[in-house]
Parts: sequence; structure tokens; C-alpha cells
Amino acid sequence: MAGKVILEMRGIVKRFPGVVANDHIDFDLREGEIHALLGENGAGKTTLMNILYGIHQPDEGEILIDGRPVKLRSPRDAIALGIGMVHQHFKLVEKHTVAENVALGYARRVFKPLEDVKGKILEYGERYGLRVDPDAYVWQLSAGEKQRVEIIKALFAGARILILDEPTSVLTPQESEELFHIVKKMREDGKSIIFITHKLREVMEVGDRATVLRKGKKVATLEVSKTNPRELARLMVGREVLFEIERPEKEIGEVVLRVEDLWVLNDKGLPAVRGVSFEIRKGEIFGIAGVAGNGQRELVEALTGLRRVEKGRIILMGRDVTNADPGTLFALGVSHIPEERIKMGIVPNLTVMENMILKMEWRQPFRKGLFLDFDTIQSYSEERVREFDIYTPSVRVPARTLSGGNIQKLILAREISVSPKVIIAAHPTYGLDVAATEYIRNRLAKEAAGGAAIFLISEELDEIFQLSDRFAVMFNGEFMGVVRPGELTREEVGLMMMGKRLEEVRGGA
Amino acid sequence: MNVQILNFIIYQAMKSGTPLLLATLGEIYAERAGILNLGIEGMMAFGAVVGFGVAYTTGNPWLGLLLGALAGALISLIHAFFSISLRVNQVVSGLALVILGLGIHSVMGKPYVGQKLSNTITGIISPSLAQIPVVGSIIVQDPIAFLGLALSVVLWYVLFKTKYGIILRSVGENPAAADALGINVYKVRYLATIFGGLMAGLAGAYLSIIFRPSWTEGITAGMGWIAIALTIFSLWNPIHALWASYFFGAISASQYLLQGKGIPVDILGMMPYIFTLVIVVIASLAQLKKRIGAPEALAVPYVRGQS
Amino acid sequence: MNTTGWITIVVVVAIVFGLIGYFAAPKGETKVITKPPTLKAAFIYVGDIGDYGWTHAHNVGRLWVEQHFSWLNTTYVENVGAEDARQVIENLISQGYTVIFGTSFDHMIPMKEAAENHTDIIFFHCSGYIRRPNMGTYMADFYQLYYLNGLMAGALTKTNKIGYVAAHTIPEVVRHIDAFALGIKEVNPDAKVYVRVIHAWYDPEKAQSAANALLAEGADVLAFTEDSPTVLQTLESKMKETGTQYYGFSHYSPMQDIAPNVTVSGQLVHWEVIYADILSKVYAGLYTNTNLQDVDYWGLLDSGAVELGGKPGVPINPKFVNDLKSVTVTDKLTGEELSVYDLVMRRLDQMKDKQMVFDPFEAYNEPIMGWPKDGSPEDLQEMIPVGHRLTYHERLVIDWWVDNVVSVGE
Amino acid sequence: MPDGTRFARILPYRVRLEPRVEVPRTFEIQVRILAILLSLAIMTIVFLSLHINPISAFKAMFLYAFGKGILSTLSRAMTLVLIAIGLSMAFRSLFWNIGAEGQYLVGAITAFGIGRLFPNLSGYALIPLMLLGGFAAGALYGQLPAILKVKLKVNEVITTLMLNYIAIRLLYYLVYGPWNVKEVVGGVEYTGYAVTNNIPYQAQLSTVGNSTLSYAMMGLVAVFLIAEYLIMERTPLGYDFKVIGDNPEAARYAGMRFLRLTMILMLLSGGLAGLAGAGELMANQHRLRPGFASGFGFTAIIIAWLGGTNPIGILLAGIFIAGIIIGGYNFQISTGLPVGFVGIFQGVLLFSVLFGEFLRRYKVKFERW
Repeated sequence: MAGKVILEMRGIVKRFPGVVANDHIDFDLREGEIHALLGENGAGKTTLMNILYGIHQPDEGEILIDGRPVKLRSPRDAIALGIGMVHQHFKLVEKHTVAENVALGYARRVFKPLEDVKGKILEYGERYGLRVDPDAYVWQLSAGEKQRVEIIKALFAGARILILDEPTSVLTPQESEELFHIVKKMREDGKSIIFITHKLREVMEVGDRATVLRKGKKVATLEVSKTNPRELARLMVGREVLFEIERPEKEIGEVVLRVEDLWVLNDKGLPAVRGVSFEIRKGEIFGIAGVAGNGQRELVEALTGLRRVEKGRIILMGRDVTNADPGTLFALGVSHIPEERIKMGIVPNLTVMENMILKMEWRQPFRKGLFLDFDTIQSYSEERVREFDIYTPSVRVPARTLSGGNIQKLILAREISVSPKVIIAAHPTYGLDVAATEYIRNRLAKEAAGGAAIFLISEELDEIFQLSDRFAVMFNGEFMGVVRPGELTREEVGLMMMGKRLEEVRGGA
Repeated sequence: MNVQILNFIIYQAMKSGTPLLLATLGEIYAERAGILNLGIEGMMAFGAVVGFGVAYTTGNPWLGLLLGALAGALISLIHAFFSISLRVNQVVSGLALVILGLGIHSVMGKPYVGQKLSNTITGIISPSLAQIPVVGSIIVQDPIAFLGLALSVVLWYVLFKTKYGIILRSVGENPAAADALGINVYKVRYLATIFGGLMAGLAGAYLSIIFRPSWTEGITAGMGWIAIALTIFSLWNPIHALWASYFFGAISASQYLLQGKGIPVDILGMMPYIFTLVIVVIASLAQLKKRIGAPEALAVPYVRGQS
Repeated sequence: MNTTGWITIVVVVAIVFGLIGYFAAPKGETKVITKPPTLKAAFIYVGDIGDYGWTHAHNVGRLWVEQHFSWLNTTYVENVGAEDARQVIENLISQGYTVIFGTSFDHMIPMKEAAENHTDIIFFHCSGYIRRPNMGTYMADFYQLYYLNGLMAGALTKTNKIGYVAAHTIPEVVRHIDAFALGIKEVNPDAKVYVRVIHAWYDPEKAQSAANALLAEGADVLAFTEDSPTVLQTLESKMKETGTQYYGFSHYSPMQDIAPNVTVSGQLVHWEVIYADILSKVYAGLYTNTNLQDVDYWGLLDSGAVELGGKPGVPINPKFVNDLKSVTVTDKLTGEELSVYDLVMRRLDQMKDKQMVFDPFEAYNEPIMGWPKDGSPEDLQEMIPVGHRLTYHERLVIDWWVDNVVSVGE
Repeated sequence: MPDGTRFARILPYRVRLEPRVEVPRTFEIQVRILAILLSLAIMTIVFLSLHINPISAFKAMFLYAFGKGILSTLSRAMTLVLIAIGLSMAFRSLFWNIGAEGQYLVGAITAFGIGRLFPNLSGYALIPLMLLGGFAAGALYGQLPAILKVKLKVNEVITTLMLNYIAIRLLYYLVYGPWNVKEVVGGVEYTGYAVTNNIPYQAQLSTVGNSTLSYAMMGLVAVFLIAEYLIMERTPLGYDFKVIGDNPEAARYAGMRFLRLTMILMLLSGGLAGLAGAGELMANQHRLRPGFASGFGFTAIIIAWLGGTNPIGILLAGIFIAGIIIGGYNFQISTGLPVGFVGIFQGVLLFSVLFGEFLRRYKVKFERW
């Protein structure tokens, strides 16, 4: 199956102020192969691919396509050479429709540009199951749908080399399977795919070869058929990893948070959460599994006071907190680890220590009289940094200089250190590397053991299975059922994520 | 309402509205691409003096309009370079452009003070048609007024119905998305800013060549600022700009009809601004749900790889 | 190349250009001083000298004296509002200017304060009413010209509606409008005056709107106070568009050539007459820093500081002379029948005469009726009884409208 | 992560901009000097092409403003700096307050109104009352845009701009109407003129010598510069402002009360503009007149931006801009050139300073293609 080498990257070096993101990396891609690019976050995968896509220019090294050296000065050059990329962060114009977003790059005619692309969008939708309404506004789409638009855009470009940056992180297992099918179909068409991921299972399932990066250096390139997950994990992390979460002994106590028949609208004004009821007890981790865009975000926002509750009640420790504002909820002991951690969870230009006291700036002991007490803030922050093992040169550097994992630890440190009664954690390990993921999962388990009630939303079933005491599967704004981990198989949960109710799954089984 | 009064309001709406409309259309395009150019007043003044100078020396008002517009485009290049290439604060750069443009216009205009153009541009001259209600007051307008009308339709079409429009709007909303598809964000922004300058220059030249074909300093008299307000007022839509400019012209003019009826002049003078405020508020109430607002990347310099 | 390199290059370039400039530029080009001046006078303007209105006219006057008096050296500063006038005056004094003219009403308070602080400097303020031992006042007033314009307007109007576009209704403008209205009334008692206020000394767009509004309401003759020829140009283009004959009166600067088909006459100013007089008297030692408390110029036709017409030397546009000759009226003083043209010329001569036999603000055969500025046209009162004439001070604070002024934006 | 960007492919080199991570003090100073030199170089070319001796022109522009005329410069600077302090806070919170002009005006109007209401009050009571009134009026006038922005998402640029025009018309109304001048000079009562009466004598702030530089304004500027620094850098309130400005989503997430905070912000920003209006009235002009505003609100935007968030920066920027205003007059007097040249000079100077800002923020690298 392996054809000739169509792409070669030789000795790529890319330096950013303070770091060497890519340190003499060699990479090659053959015609008609799926090449997994594996590595932890910060290993340099995205940088390498950004260089290939013309977004960054390498400081050293050369790129050869079909054996000829090329200069990729901008994505335009890359596109011209048949390279397409689906970014991890979607590059979509939110206020425009799907068709407009596609037409931006691929309309051939000046007039009636949308006519040009609509038919083909629907066609791709049919062919690959990338179903999306061409006239829908992007801001109305779920993360999953947005990714489909991105893949459609890459297909439009007629790419023969397609870079997929962490593509499965927003898909259901079934959808992921479908994507794998698409990818394999493309491979059969003779296209080459670079599949960036840190999920070993995906590498094993879809990859022909895998290149492992660690800390900006290439560790190895292997034939997937001749390796195993354990080896890949060792190469990636540099040590043996066992995804084992310590689950301390704990007692489940009284009900802390009770939600009754909750109805919440989405941005479009349509019901996104439809009559959800549940309760979480002291010490319990209650998980929500489901595909992005099925009301999880709206549910979290309602619980944290960021979105209006249309109907139903939220009761915290016996007190009705329906439609209380976020400040009040925080004061009552509700901590929130937000889904979009950089967009929402931190203030990038403020320092680490200033971020550490967000929401608490008016509280004692950080405020003395009219003024902030920076001595206390600093010592408090330094303690947190030590305790949560946050990697930062000092607490006085801007938070934006931290890596994703450290930003998440910062948020975690801030939200957990106030001894909350309830922790609302939305996708707490999304996009984090193995070490950080491990740390955060352990930490959440420990907090639950310490008596917090935890509401956990995750699209990673592994996480739900590992952490939660009970979990609900959410589809189209409703709970398909509440179960304990181990009661159902992955596939059964996957069916529920596609809209089958627990009874049907059980009945069918 | 008698015919004379109705004709007057329509006539004046177009007459006062046209320079505002031209400048607003240009600013809409610049802002749609993400460039806030507060320098309209300066660009208009420069366009006005160059336009007048050319029309005066050559005796050809059309050439004056053309070169006036080009002058606006030329001076807008400064703003483009500073805000796009040098990524400086666009508010300050725009204010500096006002100061510079007014300075140049004052120096360059010295030889023309008190001079008038021998040839100017007029509309259809037909006294009998001019008396017809409504139609009459439109028919007598000058060609540039019609150009403004046509341009707002054309620019609306280009902006919302063509590929170029999608590119322009995308660059102003999410330049990274456009860049990722191989659109040259810098080029689009340069062109949009220059187009904004071109239109402001044309608006200025219109003032000194057609609106009032003789030279006095300060001919723009604050119109550039109104154009900035109208840009927001029209929700960055060329068609809205059309009626917004005419509406502003009509309201400004109708205060003189209401004078002498016991309402203080200055309360009447506040009318155009109060109306603008009220309409913007009403529009916001209506648009709140629809997510129509300033382009997301307005006044934000684009740096590849950052966002 | 690093930034230091850049800096070096720019510094070197700057120095090189500086040196070239220093040696290449003609020496002393900016200040040609042929012989030591004995008097240094400075003019502070509120607007740009290119406004072709108020400031332009003052600058014409300044240039005239600068050219004609070899012992005089002048300078000027444009765009000085009240907020910076004090600072500018301090600066001028520090540079040795001993006579300072402030040409805007806005300069009154800063000049008064400066005059009190600098008793050795001579100040002259235009259009104000505050004087000090070292600060006199001067003004060239148009009310006679407006009266004469009014005679023509009353004769020419066909709709009996005459419009006036006013910048502000300050006493000066009220005086002018009233004189205009009195002139109209004398030849055409049925004609009414409509005043629209734009609240700007310079704003072509507003002036145009106001002018067109007056035309829409039926006016066919317009006079105005605004520092641009906009109103006349509006008339000219309206005339082309509609084929109707409109009439207008030029204001301040010669505008007849700008709008030759509608400009009947107008008001012209010659500040040089006043400036020449003041400066020669200062030079001769007649005016000192102690005797100006009562020096107040009030330039009228007899002084030569103002002139009738839309163009120097042309009191009435020849295009309209025949029209004016064809309308006959009765001279209310002599009872004789004559054409409006002759009446205008007669009144002009009477006003130019130092004896001032004729004044518009004098009630000859019947009282002058009017209504207070803050009242309504119904509140008619006798403003000037028969046999009386408004005093100079009453004119300075005039705050009522003549009865044929029927609609005023207030 | 940021990367360099090319913007011209015509040249044999490509230009790459690299953000500076840390900017040493000396470099900042160097850059500013460079900017001024650059503008001089450009103006040298302009002057030479017009056969004007550039050296004497430059002397005229700067020597007076920062030498003999320093008191004038400082006096002009105080009013501008006071406005700029408030604006810099607003800009830091991403509130584009273009309406300082209007807030300044209502401040002056209210101060005048208070003086008119209590003409016989002692200066010790009247002065603070008028200043406070000015502050309160500006603060209140800033509330409408604040509320509209938070509640209805109405763009504040348009609301503040429109409120400027409305304030100007209000001023006209008062000056020509109820507050019109009525004063007796030489036995005659003058009225109808485009001005109001003086504010009471005891409310006129005492100044340094014959200049218009008032002690009170210097004091206010000093106090508010320090206050701004303390508020923004040392209080939870300033912390909240910065969070809103840097990441509004985070502020929402943190449960900040936007309405309240934005109202407080505009209370300060508008209030300071209003205070500046009151101060200008009491220290310099003493009367209201139609042209009272004279564009200070816009000039202050430039100062607020040039000065950044650093109080010393704002002060220096204010003195610099005031210097080129005052120097501009001197330039006219000394060179006899029309005022337009001052505009050109100021425009070139501002663009040069902007260029300096660019150099301060980015390293320029040339690379062969």
C-alpha cells in the first residue's frame, strides 16, 4: 500500500522566544498513507504542521514535496501544493453561514458564490456523512458540526495531503469511527493524511505509520502494525504510563445539589436543556457523557449562573439558587472549571498571581481596606503553584505565557483551593497531555473524597468511566439514562450518545 | 404638507446626504475589513482641496473629482501603513490623520481662497420638471448624488452577494480564518482602507466642486465625524447607509422648517443627534438576538499565528 | 540590522538634513527686516485667514497697513480661541509686540485680563464692549448697508417673503436684520422677513439647508450672516434648477463674481481704514497705554470702513439696475416720487455725509413698532417713538425685532 | 505563538516583525527621541522644498513651548491631562469613550451653573462645590453610554459622539438663552452677546504669576494621577476594570457586575472630563461661550494613548502635546507661516511618535527571501 514519498521535512528547527518548538525534526509522508503524529501537548506537533501549512516559517531545515524543495510562505502556497489542514481551533467566521465560510476560499465565480459551493457541501455531506446545513450560521453550530465544516473546507481545497489536528476530540465514538472510514476512503483514493493525536487507541486503529515527538524532538517513526500502545506511550511520555486513577475510600453523603426539571435555551433561543433532573451528593462524582452540542454547555452555564433558566429549579444545600448570578454561586461554594479555559478561565495579560485570586479580589485576606494586599496574594499564589505543581518561572509573569496544561492547573488550583461544595468541571482534561491529564483526574478524585460534590462533563468516555460514581448520557437536551460505570459497554453508551434511551439499549441487548 | 416643503425635504436629504453617504460607504468598507479609520475628516479635507485645485486649474470639474478621490486614497495609505503594517493603535492614527489632512488642506488651499470654479457639474436643468412633487426634487440632483445612490446598491451587492464581499467581511470578522484559506489579509485591508480614502476624497471633492463650487477653508465642517457615526448607525450595511445619510440630511434640514414656531433653535439642533441615538437604541433592541454588530476584528491588527 | 543601527541612520539623516537646511535655505527668508521697525503690531484671529469671511477680511486689512507703513512690522496668529488667547498674548508680548489686536468677540475676556496684567502694552479689541486705559475697541458696522440692501430687497421681491440666514442672534445680527427689515418696509410694507438661525459662523451645509428651507417657504430674496458664499451659491443653483429669479446680498467679502446672477448688492468691509487710523495714532503717540478708556471705533459709511456692494466699486449689480429703476416709491422725508434705485443712491449719499441726515433707526413720520426678542410677533410695542433715534448704546444691545420680521428661529 | 509576518514581497528582503518581550527603559527613551528626530527629518524636507529655514522653524516650535512659554504649556497640559487620566482608565477597560468633549462641556456648564446660583458664597465653599459639580455632571453624562452599552450592547463610540453634539447644543442654548451675558460696562447694560457673565470672582482659581497655570489644577492633576495609579494597580476595583478590558468573557465567568463596574468606570472617566471642564472654566476662561469645548476631548485621546497606563507617561505625554499646541502658535508668530503648517507639523510628529511606538513594540528583521 505504501506509495512513494511525496513529502519530506528535513531538519526542521523552529524557535520561539524562550523555547525551541521544533528541534531538527525529520518527517516524511508517503502517498496513500495515514501517518499519525503522536505526542503530548507541547511536544511540537502543531508547530511542525503549521510550518508545513505555511503559517510559520522554519528557522532551519527544508521541505520537499515530490522531491522538489519548496518554500511555503503562507497557507496560500501550501494550498497550491495540495496541502489541506483542519485546525484544532476552528478557523471559521462565526457570523457567517457555512456556505459563506466555504465560499471564502473556494467559490470560483465572483457572482453567486454560494451557488458554487452549496451543492458540493451537500454532496460531501452525503458521501462522508459530514452533514451540515449550508445556510446555518456558524455561531449556531456545535463544536462537532464546526469541525465537519472544517473538513469540508479541506475537501474543497482538493488536498492530496490532509492534516487533521486532534480531529476526534469533539466526536462521538460512532462519529470517530465514521471519520476513520472517511480517512481510510481518502487513503484509498491515494491521498495522504497526517493525523495528529495523543490518543494511542486512534493511532492503533487508523494509522499506517506513526511519528512520535517529545519536547520538540522526534523520538521515532514506526510501522503501527509492528508496535503496541504500551511502546507508543513510553516513547511519547518518556516513561511507562498507567492510566490508573487512585480512588481513595470515600463516603457518599447528603444531597448537595439538586436540579429539578431544568429547561434552558441556547443562543438560537431554542430549548437546549429539556427537563433535566438529577442530584449530586457529598463526595460523589456525577458525570455527563455525550457529544458536544447536546445541551451540555447550556447545562453548565445554567448551573453556574451564566445562562438564564427558563423553567425548573436548582437547589444548592437546600437553598433555591435558580438564576443566581455567578458571583453569588461562587460565594455559596460553587466552583467552575470552564470548558474554554483560555477564553474564559484566565485573564491572559494579568499575572499568574492575579489570576489566582480571580473572583476573590474583594475578599479577605486578599484585600486590606481599599487595597489589594499583594504580599498575601503572592504568598498564597506561590503556595498554590507549589501544591499544584504549576510550571512557571514566577507568579509575576503574565498567565498567557503558561502552557495549556499549566493554565488548567492554575484554574484548578484557584477553583479547588476555596474548598468548594460543588465543582462544575467541563472537559477538564480536554487537549491536555498525559501527565497533566493524570494529575487533574487524580486531583478531582481526591476532592470528591474530601467531600466535594463534582459535576463532570466530558466527551472522553474513559474519563467518565474512570472518575464518576454515576453518570448520565445526554442527547438533544435530555438524559438518556443514568448509570454506573461498568453497567454498560462502551458501545452501549455510544448508542445512548446517539439518542437511544437506556431502556432501549437494555431492551435491545 | 405642501409640495414646496416636501420637495425641499427630499431635495435637501439628498443634497446634504450625498457627501455623508459617500464618506460613510467608504468607511463601511474599511471597517468591514477590520480597519477603523477616524481620519475621514482629514481625508475629506485633502480630497476637497486637491479636487478644487485641479478643477480650478484645468477647468475640468470631472478631473477634479477624480483626482480629489485619488488624493483621499493617497492620504489613506498613511493610515493603512500604520495600522496594518505597523499595527499601531488605529484610533490614534486616525486622529493624527485628521490633524495632518486639515493642515495640508489649509496650506494647499491658500491660493484658492475666495476663488470660484468657472465650470461645475449640475444635474438636469428643467424648471418644469423641478416643480413636480417628489420626482422633481430628485431629478434636479447632480450626477454624483445619483452615483452615491447607485454605489450604495452596488456596494451592498458586492458586500453581501459576491465572493469579494465574503472575503472582505471575513477579513474583518476573523482574519485568521481568511488567512488559513490563502486570502491575503493585508492586501484586502490595504485595499479596503484605500477604498475608504477614495470615497472620503470623493466626498470632499464633491463638497468643493459641486456642493459649493468656491474655495473656503474648513469646508468639511465636521462632516467626517458624522460619517463615522453613520457607519455604526447603518450597521455597516451600504443600503442602510443610503437611507441613514438621507435621513440625517432630512432631519438636519427640517429643523429650519420648525424654526419660528416656539421651539428653541438648539433643541431643534439636537434633533439629528437625538434621533440617531434613539434609532441606534431601537436597532440594538432588534438586533440583539441576530448578532449584527461591529466586525469582530475591528481595530485589531492582524498578526499571523496569533488569535 | 538592529534597532540601534536604525536609530543611528535616522539620527544621521536628520542631522544631515538639518545642516543642509541651515546652509542651503536662504538666510532670514522667513523674516525680512529691511530696517528696524519702530512699531510691532500683532493680530490674533479666531479663524483661518482662508475663510473668505471675517478673518480673511481682517487679514486683508493687516496686509494693507503692513504694506503701506514702512515703520510697521506685523504678525498674526490664526485659529486662536478664548482658551488659548491668554497664552498667545503672553507669547506675543514676550516677542516684543506692543500693539495687539484681538479680532474676535471671544478674545474680549482674555484681552481684558492681559490688559490688566500688562499695562504697558496697547490692546485693541474688535466687536466687544470692554475698554481699559490701554485697551480700546473698534468695529465696522453694516446696519446702514443692510438698510440699503433692504430697500432693494423690498423692491425686488415678488412673493413678499424675504429670508435671512443668521449665524447667531447676537445684537450685531439683530441690528442688521432690523435695519434690513426697515429698508424693506420703506419700499414694500407688505413684505415680511423670515429669519432662520444656524448657530454657526461658518457651516456651509447648515447655511445651505436653511437657505433652501426659506426658499421652500416661499422666500425669493435672501440675505445672510455666515462666513461663506454658500447662501448665494444655493440661490444661483436653485435658480438654474427651477428657472425662478432669486435675489441675494453678498456678505463681508466680495461675492458677486461667485454668484453673478443673483447677487444684487451686499456689504463690504475695509478694516484697513480703521487699522491705519489706529496704528498711525499709536505711532504718532496720540494713543498711549493710558488714554484708550474711551476709544471706540464705530466704522460706518462716512468713515469709509464699510462699502455698499457685492464687489468693490460696484454698489449695485448692473444686472438689476433696471429692475430697481422701474419700481417707484415715495421718499418718506420729502414726499417726492422716485425710483428705488434713486432712493438707494440718495440714502447712500445721505449716510456717507458726516452730518448723517438719515438713519434707519430713527422714527420719522410714524413710530417704529417691534416685538421683543424673547417674546412673540403678537407682542407689538412702540420701540422708537416719532422723532427719536436709537442711541449708540441702544444699538449695541438691541434686542427686539421690527414688526415686519414675522418668524424668527429662537 | 506570535510569529513574524511579511508585508511586502516587492523588496528583495522580507521584513519580519518580532514582538519585544521586554523593553528596557533606556530603549523606550531612545525610541521617543528617535521619533522626534524622524519627524524633524521629514519636516526638514517639507520646509526645504518650500524654501524655509528648517532650523528657525524648529526653534520656533520647541524653544518657546518648553522654555519661556513653559507656564502656558503646563497650563494647557493640566486640563488635557485631567481628561486623559479618565480616558486611559476607560480605554484600559475597552470602553471607547469618544465623548470626553461632551463630558467636559457639561462639567463646565454645571460648575458655571453652581457659581451662578451661589454668587455670594465664600470661595472656600464655592470652589470645591463647583469642582465637585463639574465632576458629578461629567460622571452622570457618561452613564447613558455605559448603561446602553451593557444593557443593550449599543456601540459606545456612536453614543458618546452623539452626546458630544447634544452637549454643544445645550451649551449654545444656555449661552444664548437663560445664561446670556448681562453686564454693566460704562453705565450701559450689555446683553445678547455670545458669552455668559464671569463666574464669581472668588471662584476664579489663582494662578502662577500672569500665566493661566493654576495651583488648584496642578494639585488636582497630581492627586488624580496618583489616584489613577492606585485604583488601577492596587485596588480590587482596578483589578476588575483590567479583567473586563483584557478578557470580558473571564469577567462574565467571574460573576463581575458589568453594569455596576461600567457605570463606576464612566463615573470616573466622565467625572474627570467634567472636572477638567470645571477647572478650565475656573482657572482660565472664567466664562462660557459657544466655542468652549475646542476639541480638548479629542486631543486627550491622543494623550491617553501615548501615555499608556503609566501616570508619569500620561503627564509627560500631556506636556508634550500641550507643548506642540503652544509651540504651534509661536511657530506662526515667528515664521509667519499659516496655521496649516502647524497642523502638518503636528500630524507628522504624531505619526513619527506612532512609528516610535511600533519600534518599541517590535523588532524589525530583514531577511533575504
